[in-house]
Amino acid sequence: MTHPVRPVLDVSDLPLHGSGSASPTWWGTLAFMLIEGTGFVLLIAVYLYLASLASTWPLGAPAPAPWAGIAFSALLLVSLVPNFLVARWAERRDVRRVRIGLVIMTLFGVVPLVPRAFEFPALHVMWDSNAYGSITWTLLGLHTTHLVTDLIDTIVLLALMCTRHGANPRRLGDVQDNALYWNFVVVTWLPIFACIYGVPWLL
Amino acid sequence: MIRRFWRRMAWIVPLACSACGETFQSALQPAGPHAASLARLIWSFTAICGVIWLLVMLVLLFALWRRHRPAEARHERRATAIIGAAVAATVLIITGLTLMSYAATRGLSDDAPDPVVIRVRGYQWWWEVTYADRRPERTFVTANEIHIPLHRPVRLELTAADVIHSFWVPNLAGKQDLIPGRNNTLTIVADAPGTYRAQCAEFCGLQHAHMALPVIAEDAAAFDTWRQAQLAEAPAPVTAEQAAGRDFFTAGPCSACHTVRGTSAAGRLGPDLTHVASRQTIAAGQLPTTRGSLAAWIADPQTIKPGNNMPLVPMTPDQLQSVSAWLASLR
Amino acid sequence: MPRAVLRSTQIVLLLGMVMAFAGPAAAADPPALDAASAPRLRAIMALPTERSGANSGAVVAAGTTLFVVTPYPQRVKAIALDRPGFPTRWSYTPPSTPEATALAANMVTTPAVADGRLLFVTGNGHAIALDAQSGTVLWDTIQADVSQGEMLAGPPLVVDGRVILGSQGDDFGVRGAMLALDAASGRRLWRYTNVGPDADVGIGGGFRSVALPNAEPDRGLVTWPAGAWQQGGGGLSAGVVYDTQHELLIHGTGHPAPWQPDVRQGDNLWTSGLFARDVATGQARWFDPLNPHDLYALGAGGSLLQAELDWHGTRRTLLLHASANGYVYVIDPADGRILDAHAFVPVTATTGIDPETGTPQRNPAMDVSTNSTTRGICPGWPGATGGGVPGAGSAAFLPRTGLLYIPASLLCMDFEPRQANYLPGTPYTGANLRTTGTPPRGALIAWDVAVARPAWRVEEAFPLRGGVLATEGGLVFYGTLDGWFKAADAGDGRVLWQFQTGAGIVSQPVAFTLPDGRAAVAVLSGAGGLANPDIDRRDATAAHGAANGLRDLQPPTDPIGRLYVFALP
Amino acid sequence: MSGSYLEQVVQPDTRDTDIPPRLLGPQLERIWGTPRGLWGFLTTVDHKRIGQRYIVTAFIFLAMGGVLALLMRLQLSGPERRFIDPDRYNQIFTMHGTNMMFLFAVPVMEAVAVYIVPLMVGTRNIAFPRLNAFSYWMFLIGGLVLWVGFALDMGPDVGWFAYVPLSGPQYGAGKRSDIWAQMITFTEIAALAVAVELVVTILKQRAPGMTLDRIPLFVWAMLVTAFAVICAMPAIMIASTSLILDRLVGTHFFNPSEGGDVLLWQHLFWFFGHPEVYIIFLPAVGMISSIIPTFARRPIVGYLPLVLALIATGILAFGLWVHHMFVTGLPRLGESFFTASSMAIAVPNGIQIFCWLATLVLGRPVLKTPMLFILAFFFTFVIGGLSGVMVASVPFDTQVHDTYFVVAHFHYVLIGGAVFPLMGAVYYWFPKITGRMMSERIGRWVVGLVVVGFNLTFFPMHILGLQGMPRRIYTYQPELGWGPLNLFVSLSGCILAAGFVLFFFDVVRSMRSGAPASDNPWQAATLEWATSSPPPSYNFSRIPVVTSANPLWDATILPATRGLRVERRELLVTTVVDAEPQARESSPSDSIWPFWAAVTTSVLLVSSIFTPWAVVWGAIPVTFALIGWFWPKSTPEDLA
Amino acid sequence: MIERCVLFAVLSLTACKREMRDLRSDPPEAAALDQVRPMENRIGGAAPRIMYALGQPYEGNAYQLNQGKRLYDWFGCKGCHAQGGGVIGPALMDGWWRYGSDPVSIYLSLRDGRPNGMPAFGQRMTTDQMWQLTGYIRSLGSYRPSTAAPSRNDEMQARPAENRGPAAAALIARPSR
Repeated sequence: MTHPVRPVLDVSDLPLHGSGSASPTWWGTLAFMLIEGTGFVLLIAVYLYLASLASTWPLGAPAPAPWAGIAFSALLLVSLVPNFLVARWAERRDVRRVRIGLVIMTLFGVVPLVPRAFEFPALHVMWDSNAYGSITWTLLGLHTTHLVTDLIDTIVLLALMCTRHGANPRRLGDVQDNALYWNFVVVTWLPIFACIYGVPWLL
Repeated sequence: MIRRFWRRMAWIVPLACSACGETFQSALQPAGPHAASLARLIWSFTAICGVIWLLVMLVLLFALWRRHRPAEARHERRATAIIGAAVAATVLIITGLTLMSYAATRGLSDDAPDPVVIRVRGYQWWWEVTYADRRPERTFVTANEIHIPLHRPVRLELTAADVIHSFWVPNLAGKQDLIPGRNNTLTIVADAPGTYRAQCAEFCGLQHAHMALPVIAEDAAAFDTWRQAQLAEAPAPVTAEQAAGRDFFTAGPCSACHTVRGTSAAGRLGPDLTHVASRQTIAAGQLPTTRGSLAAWIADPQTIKPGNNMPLVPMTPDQLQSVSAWLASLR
Repeated sequence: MPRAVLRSTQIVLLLGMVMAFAGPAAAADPPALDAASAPRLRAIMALPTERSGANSGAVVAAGTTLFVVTPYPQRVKAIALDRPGFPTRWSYTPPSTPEATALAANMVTTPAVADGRLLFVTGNGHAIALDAQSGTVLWDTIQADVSQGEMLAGPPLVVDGRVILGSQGDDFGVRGAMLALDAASGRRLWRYTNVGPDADVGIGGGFRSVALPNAEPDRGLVTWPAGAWQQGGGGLSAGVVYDTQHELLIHGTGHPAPWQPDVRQGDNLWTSGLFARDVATGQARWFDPLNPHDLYALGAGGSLLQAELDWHGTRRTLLLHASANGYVYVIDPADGRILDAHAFVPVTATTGIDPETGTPQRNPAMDVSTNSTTRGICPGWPGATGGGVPGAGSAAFLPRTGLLYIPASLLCMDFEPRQANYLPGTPYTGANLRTTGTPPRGALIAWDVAVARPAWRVEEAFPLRGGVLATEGGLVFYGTLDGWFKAADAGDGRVLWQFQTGAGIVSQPVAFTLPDGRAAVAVLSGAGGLANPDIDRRDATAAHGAANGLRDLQPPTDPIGRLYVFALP
Repeated sequence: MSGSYLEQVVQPDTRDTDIPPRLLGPQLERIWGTPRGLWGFLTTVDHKRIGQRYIVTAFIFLAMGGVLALLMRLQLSGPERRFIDPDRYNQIFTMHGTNMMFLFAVPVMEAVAVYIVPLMVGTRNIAFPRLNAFSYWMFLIGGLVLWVGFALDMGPDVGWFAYVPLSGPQYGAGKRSDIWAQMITFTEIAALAVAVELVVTILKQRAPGMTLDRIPLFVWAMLVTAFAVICAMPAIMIASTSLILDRLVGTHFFNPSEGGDVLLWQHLFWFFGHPEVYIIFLPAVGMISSIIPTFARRPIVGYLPLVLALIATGILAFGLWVHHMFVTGLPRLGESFFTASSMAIAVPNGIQIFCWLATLVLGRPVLKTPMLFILAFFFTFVIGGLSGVMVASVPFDTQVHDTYFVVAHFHYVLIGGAVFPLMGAVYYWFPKITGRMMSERIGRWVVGLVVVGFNLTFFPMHILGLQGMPRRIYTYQPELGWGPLNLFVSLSGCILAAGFVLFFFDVVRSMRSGAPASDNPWQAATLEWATSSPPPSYNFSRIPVVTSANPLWDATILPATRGLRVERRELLVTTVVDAEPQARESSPSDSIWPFWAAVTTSVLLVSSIFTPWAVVWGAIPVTFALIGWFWPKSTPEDLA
Repeated sequence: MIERCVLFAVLSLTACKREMRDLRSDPPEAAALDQVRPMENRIGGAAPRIMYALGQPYEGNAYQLNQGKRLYDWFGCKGCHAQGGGVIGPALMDGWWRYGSDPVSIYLSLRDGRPNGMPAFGQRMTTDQMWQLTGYIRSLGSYRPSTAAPSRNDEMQARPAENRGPAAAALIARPSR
C-alpha cells in the first residue's frame, strides 16, 4: 500500500518542452562544456608549467608564425554572428531560416579547417620533437577535434531540419544547444590562441 | 574449527608485541636529532589524536546510553551550542597541530655548515654512492653502503638514473625522493654509532623490495680511515687462486659492467667493486658479505633478486671459486 | 642531376687542356698567380684516390715529385710532375688490417719529406719511412695500439733528424701521447702521455704554467677522480708547431674522456689545452688550460701556427691558435702567456676569457648535466674551426695583410650527457648530440690579429672543415663541404675563382711550383663523414649529430676522392 | 484487464486525470516498463534496472579485488615467501588498487545515486537515461578490459597511480601501462556521464516544492560529488592520454631530457587523486546523513552546517593534492601551504561528525544493522581521519610516506569511511530495491566480523609502517622483525574476508528468500519510501509535492500533482532554486543505440592501444552509433 | 561465432607471449642458445634448435626487446652506430645489411665481431644478453613495427621509436653500393 496521495497541483497546461535553461539538454550541454573547459584549463596550465621549467621557450624551435592562427581566429569570431542568428531563429521556431543558418554554420565549420591545416606546420615543431611540440600539438589537436565534433553535430542537425522531425520544439532546442556549444568552441579558442601564439613572444 | 583458530591466534599475539622491541629499521628508534624530533612529533600527534578519538567514542557511547529521554527545544539549542564549541575546539587543535608541524619543519633545514657531501644516484635496484670532495682526487665511487661521521651533518645529493626511488633511513631522518631530471637534497646527522638500514620507499619495479643499503655511523677517526682505505686502489691478489679470479674477472663479462680500480676493469654499468669485501652487505643489502654469499650471488643472481640486471655469467666451478676468492679479498 | 652534367664537362675540358700543354712549357717568364690571373686558373690533373674515406690531409711536393697518401687503407703514390701526363713514379701500399677501417675513417694522412725520406703514419698505428726516390721501405714500426682505439694523428714533423708524432684516442678512453722517433732508424726516442702522473707526462724541473702557478706534483692525476685518469683521453689535437727560437714543440691536447662531465669532476689536467715540450727531450715546459673540465668535448681543436707580426709596437714571433671553442688566442711562445683572446664566431657556451689565467668564464645557462638536454650550445661539435681531426682544417696567416684566415663553422648543438661505460676498444663517449643551425653555417673569416676584429668574412652554406691556403700572391684558397674549391682575394675577400670538384673538400690546399716554373695549387676532394653512404640521415644523432645540422647536404654522386692540381695556362 | 484493451482506450494527449485511477498504474507500467529477456536487458533505460546492475557489478569487482588482497597477504604472511613471483605480485597489488579505486569505489557510489536520487527527488527517471545505459556499458567493458588483461599476463604492474618513468615508454615494457591508461579512459567516461546525469536530475527534475533547503542530504552529497567528478576527472584523462601518447607516438610530456617533467604526472594525477577519494567519501557522508535521522527517529541536527560542510569539503579537496608529493623535493614554502590546507579539510569533517553525534544524542537511536554499520563507521573513520591529520604534516609525512602507516590510513578512511556506510546503506535500501528484508541476525554477525577483522588487520599496519616497512614490497628479510606482525595481519585478514563472504551470502539469500518488506520498513522520511518496494517502473503514479524537509514524517497524506500525459513517458522539469514546475519534459524511451555506442567506443579505445590509427578509423563507427542514438524515432516521446 | 572465439584465443595467446616476463634462462638453456651453426662466410646459418622450443622469445616478447634496447644503450653501441643512423659504424635502420639481417647473422656479428672494426662481444656479454640485443636490432631495422617493439627512451629525440617503425619512415635515396 503506497503512502496515501492526494492530487493537489494541476500541471496539465505546462509546455511540453522548456526552452533555454528550462530544458535538461541545455543543462547537459553546460555540464559537458564544464568538463571540456576544465580539460582545456588544465592543458593550458600544463603548457605554462612546461614553459616555466624550460630555460629557453619555445624549445628548439622559433616562435610559431601567427598568420594561419589569426585567419582561423578571425573566421571563428565572424562565425559568432550567424551562430547568434541561428539561435534566435530556432527560438522563434522559424525552421526555414534555421535551415539556412545551419548551412552557413556548416560552412563556418568547414572553412576554418583550411587555415587550421596550415597552423600545424606553422608551429615549426613536430609533436615528437620535444615537450613544447607535444603540448602545442595536443592543444591544437584537441581544439580541432572539438571543432570537428561540433561541425558533425551541425551537419546532423541540418539533415534533421530537412526531415519531418525538423519542426519539433525539442529539435529546435537542440539547435540552440548546438549554437551554445559553438560559442564555447570559439571562447575556448581565445585562451589557447593567446597561449600558443602569445606566450612564445612574451618569453 | 573455532577452538583451534583461537588457540593459534593466542599464540600469535604475544609474538607480535615482542617484535616491536629489537627491530633496527624503525622511525620510533631515533639515532639522530632529525629522527628524534620526528619521533617526538609522532608521539605527540598520536597522543593528541588518541585523546580526541576517545572523546568522540565517549560521546557516541553517551548518545547510545541515554536512549529514552524525550526531545525538547531546550536540548536542541544546547546541542547546537556544544557543536559550535566542538568545531571551535577542532579549529584550535588543527592550528595547534599545524604550528607543531611547522616548528618541526624548521629543524630539518638543509643549510648545514661544512657538511660531508655524498652524491647518491638511484639505479634499478641498487645505489651508486659518490663521496665528493673539493679536491677531485679524493672523490671516489662506491655502492650500496654509506659511512657517515658522528655528530656532523651529511648532505645527500639525490638523483636517479632511471625511475623514481626514495632514500629513507628511518632511524636518522625522513625520506626524500630520487627523481630523474631533478636534484634533491637530504641532510642526515647521526648521534649514536651503529648500522642503520635504509630502504627504497618509492615503488621502482621488480626488485623494489630488495633495494636497501646500510648507513654506518662511526666516529670521525674511523670514518677518515675508512675513507682513506676506499680511496686506495684494489689490493693486489695474494694467492694464485685470487690471481686466476682477477684474470677471469678482467677478461670476461664482469669487467664490462664493474669497475675495480687498480685493474683494467672499468665498466660503469654496475656497482664499483674496488672494495666490495669491506662492505657489510652485497646485492643492495640482501646478503652479508662472505665468500659464500659472493659465490652464491655470482652463480645465480636471478634467484636471489629475480629480474635484476646482473646476467647469469656461465662459468666453471673453479672459475667461480677463484672469482669469489678474489672478490672476497678486495678489502 | 646538374652536378653530374658539370662533372662530365670538366673531364672533357680537362683532357683537352692536358693535350694542349703536352709540349714543354714556353720558356718565357711564367705569369705570377695573383688576384688578376686567378680567374684563368685551369685544372691540369684530376687523379682518383680509389678510397671513399675523408681526405683530411694534404699532398707534399718535393722537387719534381708530388707525394699523395690516400685515406685508410693507406696507399702512397709519387707522381712525376716533370713528365707529361703526370705518370706515377712509384706507389707503395703498406699492409692494412680491416679492423682499423672504422677507427681511422677520417685521419690526417699528410706525409712529411725530409732528407730524402718520406715519412707517414697509417690508420692501423704504423709509422713508416720510405726512400723518396725509389719508394723502398726504410723502416716500419707500430706506435699505436688499434685494439684499444688509439690512432696516430696529425702530419709527422721532422726536426733535426727526429720524427715527432702524436697519438689520439679521446673518443675511446685512450690516453693520447706525444712521441719522437729517430728519423734514420725509426727507434723511439721518447713518449709522453698528456694525462697521468708527472713521470708519464714528462713534467720535471723546467715546467712552469702561467695559468696554474701552484706547482703541485702529479696534477695530471689529482685533477681527476680516483682512477678516472686511466681512461683520460687528451691526445694530440690542433697539430704541432716547432718554435725554433725557444727550441719548443707546441701542440694542443684533446678533450678528456668520457664526454659525460659528471664522472670526471675536477680540471682534468692536462686535457683541452696547449702544451709546450722541449724538442730534444720531450720534457714539458709550459701549459695553457684553455678548457679546464671541458664540458663539450671540443678539446684544444682548431689550428696552431706561428706568425711574425708587430704586437703593440714590437715585431715578435707569436703563436696564433684559432680554437674549437670559438676564440682566437695570441700566445707568447716563450712561457705560454695568453696575450689576447677574442671570439671569432658567436659563442654561447662561455661569456669571455679571464685575462690572467686565460680560462673561459662559463655561461651557467649552458651548463650540462647527465640525462638532460642543453640546447643551443655554440660552437657545436666538432668546434668553431678545425675538422674535428687533429691537424685538419687549419687556418693560414698572411704577414702582408696581417690577417688570419680562419675556416669557421657556425653550427651550434643540443648536447645531452649520458651514462658512459668503458669497454676497451669501443667508444667511451656517453653523450647524445645533435648539431643545429640554419644557413649560413660556415664562413671564411679574415681575422685582423692586431685589432682583434674580423676584417671581412665570406659566408658559406655549410661549415668549412677543410684547411685554408694563403699565397704570397694575395689569394686565399679554401674548399667547402658541397665540393666548391674557391679562391678569394686576401685583401677584401671577393671570390675571384671557384671550381666544383664533385665531392666535399676537407683537405688542406697546397701551393707549389711545377717543374716548368708555373705556380700550381693542389687539393684533395672526398669528405667521408656525412657523405659516407652508410649513414642514415633519419637518425638526428647520426655522424655525431651532423645528420641533423647538415640534413640538406647532398651526398656526392661519386664518393671516391680525387687529387686536383690547378695552374695558370 | 488485458494490455490490448488499454491500447484502444488511450488516445494521444490523454492525461492521468482522464482515466480511472485503478487503470493509472497498469497504463503507466505499460509505457514505462521494460520488456523482459535479453533485448529488454540491452535496451533498458530505467534508472532502477541500470542502478541495480551497476551496484551488483561493482560488488563483484569488490569481491575479486578482495581475493587479490588475500593473495597479497598470503605472500606477505612471512619473510622471503615464494608463493608469488615479483612480477605477478606487482600486477596483483596494482590490480587491487586500480580495481578498488576505479572499478568499485567510485562506480558503486554513483550506482547507488543512480538508483536512489531519482526516487529521493521525486521524479520518474534520471535525466539522460540513455546516457546512463551508455555509462554502465562503458564501465562494464572497462572492467573487463582490465581483468582480461590481468588474466593474459598484461595486467598493469606499476602501482594504481602508475608513476612515470616506471610506467613510461622506456621502463614500461609491453602493453601493461597502456591497458591501465585505457581503463582510466573507460571508467572516467562512465563516471563523468553519471555525474552529468545526477547534476541535471538534481537541479531540474526535483518534485515541485523541494526547495534548496528541503533537498535530502544524500542528494546534496551526490550533487557535490558530481561537481567534484566533473572538475577532477579531466585531470586524470589528460594524464592518462598524455601517458598513452608518450608511449605510442613518442610525445615528450614526461621526458626530462626533452623538456618534459616527471613530476608533471604526479601533479596531474593527484590533482585528480585527492578529489577522487572525496568523490568516494562524500556519498558515504550522504548515506550516513540519511540513515542516522531514520534510526535516531528525529530530523538531522544542523542541516545547513552539514550542507555547507559538504560544499566546503568538495572545494577544499582541490586545494591539497600536493600532500601526496611532500617528499619529492618541492620547495618547503609550497609544502607548508599544503599542510595548512590538508589540515583545514578536517574542520568540515569535524562539523559533520559533531552534527551526527548531536542527532544521536538528541534522538532515540534504534540499533538495527544499518545503525550498527554507522557506529562502526564512527569507530573506524575517526581513527582514519586523525591519521590523515597526522600525515598532513610535512615532517611527519617524511617518515611515514609510502609506508604501511599510509596503507593503514587510507584503508581506515576508505573502508571505514566509505565501505561501512555503504554496507549500512545496502542493509538500509535493500528492502526498497528488492522488496525483501535482510536478516538482522546475520547482519549483526557481519558487522562484528567486519569491524573486528578490519581493525585487527589494519591497525598493526600503523606499527609496521613506523617500523620502516615500505609499501608495495613483495617480500622482506627475516631479520627486519616484521614477520610476526605480518603473519598476525594476514590471519586477521581472513576474519575480514569471512565478514564480507557472510555479507554476500546474506545479500544472495535475502534476495531470494528474505522476509517481504513494506513500503517504509524503517519509517524513514524521504520520498523513496513513499512508493512501493520494489518501486514500479514509473516510480510515482503522481509526482509528489514536497512541503517540508522530511515529507513522510510531516505529511500523513502526500500532496501530488496531476495532469501529466499517460500515453508517453513524461516527467516534470522544475526551476533550480525553488522547484516550481516549468515544463512536462518527455523522458527518452528504451534504445539499443547506447549499447552500440559503447561497443564502438570500446573497439576504438582498445584498438588504439595497438595503433594510433585506430583513433581515426575507429571514430567512424562511433559517429554512426552516436547519430543513430541522437536521431529522433517516431515514438510519442520524440514527436511531442 | 566460432571463428571469433578462435581469433580471440589466438590473439590472447600472442598477448601472453608478448607480455611474458621470463626473468631467468637456466645455464643449460643459455648454453644451448649458443649452438649457432653459421655458414662458411659467417653470414646466415641455422639458429639454435632450442630457440623454437622456447617459442622464439627474442622475436615477439616485449620484455626481451626492452632489455635489448637497454643493452644497446649500456654497451656503447651508440658510439659507432648512434641510434641506428651510424657514425663511424654503418647504419642499422636503413634496411641495408652487409652481413644479413637474419637473427643468426646479427648474433654472429655480436659474438665474433666483423672485420671492418666491429668488436667481438662474445667475451663481454652473456648469450641471452646477445640474443636480446639481436632481437632489438632486428626491431630497429624492421619495416613493419611489431606490437612488442620497445617505445622511445627518456633521452634526446633522434628518430621515431622502434614501435613507430623508424625504418619504414620516408627513405632517402638508397646508397649506391
